[in-house]
Amino acid sequence: MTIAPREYDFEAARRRLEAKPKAAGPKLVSLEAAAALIKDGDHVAIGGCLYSRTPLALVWALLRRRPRHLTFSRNLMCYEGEWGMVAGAVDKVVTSWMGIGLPWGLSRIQREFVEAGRVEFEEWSHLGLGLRYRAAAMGVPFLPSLTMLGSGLMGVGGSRMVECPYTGARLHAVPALFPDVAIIHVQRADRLGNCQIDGYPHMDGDIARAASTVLVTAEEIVDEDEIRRHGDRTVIPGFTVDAVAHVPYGSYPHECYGAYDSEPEHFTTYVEAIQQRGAGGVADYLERYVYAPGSHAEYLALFGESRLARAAERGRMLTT
Amino acid sequence: MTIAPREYDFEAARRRLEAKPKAAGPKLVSLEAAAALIKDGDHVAIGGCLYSRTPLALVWALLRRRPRHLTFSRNLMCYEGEWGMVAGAVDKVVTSWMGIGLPWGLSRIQREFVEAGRVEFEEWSHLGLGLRYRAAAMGVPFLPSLTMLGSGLMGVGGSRMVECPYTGARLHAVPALFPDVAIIHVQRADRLGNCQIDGYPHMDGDIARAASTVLVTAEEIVDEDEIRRHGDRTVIPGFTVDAVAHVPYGSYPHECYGAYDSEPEHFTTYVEAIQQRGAGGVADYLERYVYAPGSHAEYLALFGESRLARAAERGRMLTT
Amino acid sequence: MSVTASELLAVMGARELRDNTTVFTGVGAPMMASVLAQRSHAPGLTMMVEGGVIGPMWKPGELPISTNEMRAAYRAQALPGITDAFLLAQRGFFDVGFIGGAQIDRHGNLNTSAIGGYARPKVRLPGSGGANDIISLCREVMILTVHEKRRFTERVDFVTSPGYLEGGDARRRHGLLFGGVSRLITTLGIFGFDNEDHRMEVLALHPGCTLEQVREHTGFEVLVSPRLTTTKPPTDEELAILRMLDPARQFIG
Amino acid sequence: MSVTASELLAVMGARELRDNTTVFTGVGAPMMASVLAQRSHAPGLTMMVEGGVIGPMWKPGELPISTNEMRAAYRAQALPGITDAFLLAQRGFFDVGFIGGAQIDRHGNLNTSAIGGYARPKVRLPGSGGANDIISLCREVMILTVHEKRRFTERVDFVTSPGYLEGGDARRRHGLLFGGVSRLITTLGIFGFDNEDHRMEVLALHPGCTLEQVREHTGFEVLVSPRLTTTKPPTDEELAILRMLDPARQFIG
Repeated sequence: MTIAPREYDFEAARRRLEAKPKAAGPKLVSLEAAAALIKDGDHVAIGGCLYSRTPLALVWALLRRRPRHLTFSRNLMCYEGEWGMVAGAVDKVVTSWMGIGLPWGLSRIQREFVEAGRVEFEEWSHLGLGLRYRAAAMGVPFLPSLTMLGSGLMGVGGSRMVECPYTGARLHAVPALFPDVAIIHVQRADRLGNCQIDGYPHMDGDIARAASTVLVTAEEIVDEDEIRRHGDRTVIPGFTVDAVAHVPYGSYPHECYGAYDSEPEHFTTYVEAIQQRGAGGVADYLERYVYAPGSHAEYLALFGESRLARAAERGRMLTT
Repeated sequence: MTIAPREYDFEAARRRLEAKPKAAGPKLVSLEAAAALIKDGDHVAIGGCLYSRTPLALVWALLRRRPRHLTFSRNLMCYEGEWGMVAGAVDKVVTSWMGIGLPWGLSRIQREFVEAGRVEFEEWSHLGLGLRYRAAAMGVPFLPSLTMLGSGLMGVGGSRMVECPYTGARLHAVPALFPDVAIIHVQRADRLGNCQIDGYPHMDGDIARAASTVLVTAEEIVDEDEIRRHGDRTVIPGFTVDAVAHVPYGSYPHECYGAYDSEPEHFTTYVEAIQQRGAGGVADYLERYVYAPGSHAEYLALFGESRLARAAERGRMLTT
Repeated sequence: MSVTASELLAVMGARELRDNTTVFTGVGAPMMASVLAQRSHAPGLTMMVEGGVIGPMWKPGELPISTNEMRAAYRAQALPGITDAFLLAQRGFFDVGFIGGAQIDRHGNLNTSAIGGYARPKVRLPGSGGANDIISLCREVMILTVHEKRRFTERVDFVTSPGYLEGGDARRRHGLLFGGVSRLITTLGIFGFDNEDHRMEVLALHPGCTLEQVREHTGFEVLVSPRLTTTKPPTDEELAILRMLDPARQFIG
Repeated sequence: MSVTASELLAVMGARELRDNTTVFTGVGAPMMASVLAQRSHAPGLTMMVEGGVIGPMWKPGELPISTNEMRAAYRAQALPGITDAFLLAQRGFFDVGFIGGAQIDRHGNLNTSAIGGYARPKVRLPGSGGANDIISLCREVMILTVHEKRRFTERVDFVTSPGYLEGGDARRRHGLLFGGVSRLITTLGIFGFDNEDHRMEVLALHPGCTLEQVREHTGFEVLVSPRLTTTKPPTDEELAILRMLDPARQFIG
């Protein structure tokens, strides 16, 4: 029974949103300035899904600030969740699944931290968590659904039932989740914060509407006119967004649809270090990839230009 | 208190859907064959909004079959609602607003039929009706909302309240609306029924998911490969669709985003006839435009090629 | 320059909109007011139009008649669809909802459904459209209307769109947790609602308009603000912008 | 040709899929089975992948590892997003849900959450992902898994994804109005569930597999269908398609 009333208090969440200015003005900031808007104790909803369009640059910039007592929520949590745990930044993880993928086996970090009770782990079904964000995006405290019924998952967060006043059917009342912050990476944004996403949108449109503060990185900052030429491609309206940073390869080495492929071999190296040294493998990785580089460009340089170019080439090939 | 239990019975609606084959096979039929799938007594949800992307060709083909006891529902009902009433096809109208637009004044036909009790008129707010379709699209019997509360509209359809099991807040439980048939006009479809919509999607994605039977007309039938090249533009997945007909100018003289503009002068002529002859003006119009032409091409010929071409030119100009 | 009623409403409405805010605007006069504000003192104003159109930049000479047409969507920043547009309002993204005239009562309730009984009305009106949603869901709501006695009535025949309902805290009792009508802008003046019972109160008169005219054209007793002021007449700049936007005077009369 | 366990599962799974239907397929073996079916006897099969991918045509040699990547979306007909993909399942658009292995019990309940107590488990597993949703919302559900005694247990430690729960009409009592597990396809045979108590029942054995092996590798008593049959071995055509799709044998072992 772990859902916090703050997560579904739609009235308070709306008051927070009402208090924010919604200027149609420029929101371009540096990656570091965007990450600085996240405060200790925040619930951070992470965009993308698994190793697709993960806002890794924002996670990178966030962890460098040595934050504390965060909650990370995500539909399928990839190794950014492990980073948060090992870095001592994350007290609670909300997700439907954690790992990288079948070839990489169970997440040893998840096992270590959950089995020892060092992190609170709140599990929902994939749709269950999606509906939590959706309810918040719609500004309501719950949504009725047929999912999770009868399963052990109903007891994990403290799910309740609701009776349909027309049919008498009893459904799962999936509680809203209003995160403090949503972090999102997209292919294209303009200075006003309008975001366009190519390929699968994952749950990014919903978390942008659900969160009190929305931080975006974009592969490309385009002219407002280009957004307006194809307004029907805009997934996240500018007035929902607080800060936009221009970060090419902002998901790398995770994939960004149409822009670059993921790097499964890098994942394997990462997992091998964990198999050898446990959490120490992650700590070493963080030291090398997160804390040591002076900028995101230096972080990318650790991979090398030709590797980035090959990932981009595969990305194009897989979408044409 | 007029909502029919059949409209929100999500279990029965799902059983109807389960009983339908969902082949990834060709669904191309003639306009007439598509319209023939609508049965007397059906609830027909009409796509588009007001005079935008109205499936007028499908309405045309439907009325030529002299149907009876239909319900028409639509977010904003344009004169296709008047046609249904005067043609004796429609017993009930479900909408948030009826007319053409401010310059054309009140709908005299709506007044005549509603004031005399000759048609059942069920009014919802715009979002209220949108959420009815959305609930059905999601496969649930209701959705909670803050709209319509306290207003006289709560009593019109027989709206009920629902209490949030987490916050205790009392919200409007907007009842689902599962139509028997959805009729929709789109810019592009393939033979499998995948539909892509340019510009505003209105509520078409939802009514396609909500209805038991989905009939589509498309300006253009494109190769499956073209749909697959931009799968992120598909608004209506093929397996939700029962029949697709290729009907260029399928909304005309209503507009189709990017393809052609509406014809306000034609609306004025139509309304002037009603001002002069009441329902007789509509009856004459139906005779001339709906019953007399032998085909949809003959219907279009009544407007003339150069007028169609000018509407297309304006449509391009307004979207570039 | 002589000023039409529509021009007066557009100008007075526009002035109530603040820069760097969001407005969910209904069809007709509110649209003119919003686009005027955007082109004058409020370049950072984002318009939402009911057809699911966010942040358009309308083309002068091609203003929309309906909220659901290409002219309304011209150079839009986003086109999320109708239901999702209103859900943004339910979430709280709109500072102001802006809707047009109708039958209105002392508590700002609007009737656009039926004159006489609802079931078998004397005059059936078009219906709510999005007005009920805008008035229920936006942070504050402003109403723009011609000031005529037949429109201003003690109690509306039917509450299509809830103002303050029976007054006092009735909105909250009915579950309307947010918003409320803040301003009524008519051809005679600017009106608000007192903080307790939420009764209509005249705050300002337009130049040349009098309290007598207000009383004459209103079917109930209007409170008068102790700080009653007079509005400034439309400026040449404001009128020039309106006329540039609508050279054929299709909307400004 | 010798046949790997993964190939056997893919072939036996594929054969259970009918042409002109829709399948919501989980990651791993179900994906291989679905794409094999699509390339063999079921060209009219539409796949839905959890990442919000409808009707892709995967590229041989570029099969996806996850449900949320470009390889999974290759030449998709539609990409509606994750939540909307599952909502299509809730609405009833998927004839079959197809998910992979886990700890499973006699009533087809699955555990992918935790071995030992849930709060402080002995082994924390990855979690539900979409498995709970697929098993709750699809019209019928098929499960593909390696047949090992540690997986087949009397009662799962935790019900991540509900099969028939306590059996009988328990699904309906818990509000699961639709669906249920119809088939379990393992490396030993094909299993169903009896109509009353919904207990696991062996319907067919794969060539060379015996009831003794089933009993030995199952931690509870399995019913035996009175019409027990033997499946046909994978054909050369089936294996050739699998090997064409996965020339590096990344998925077929």
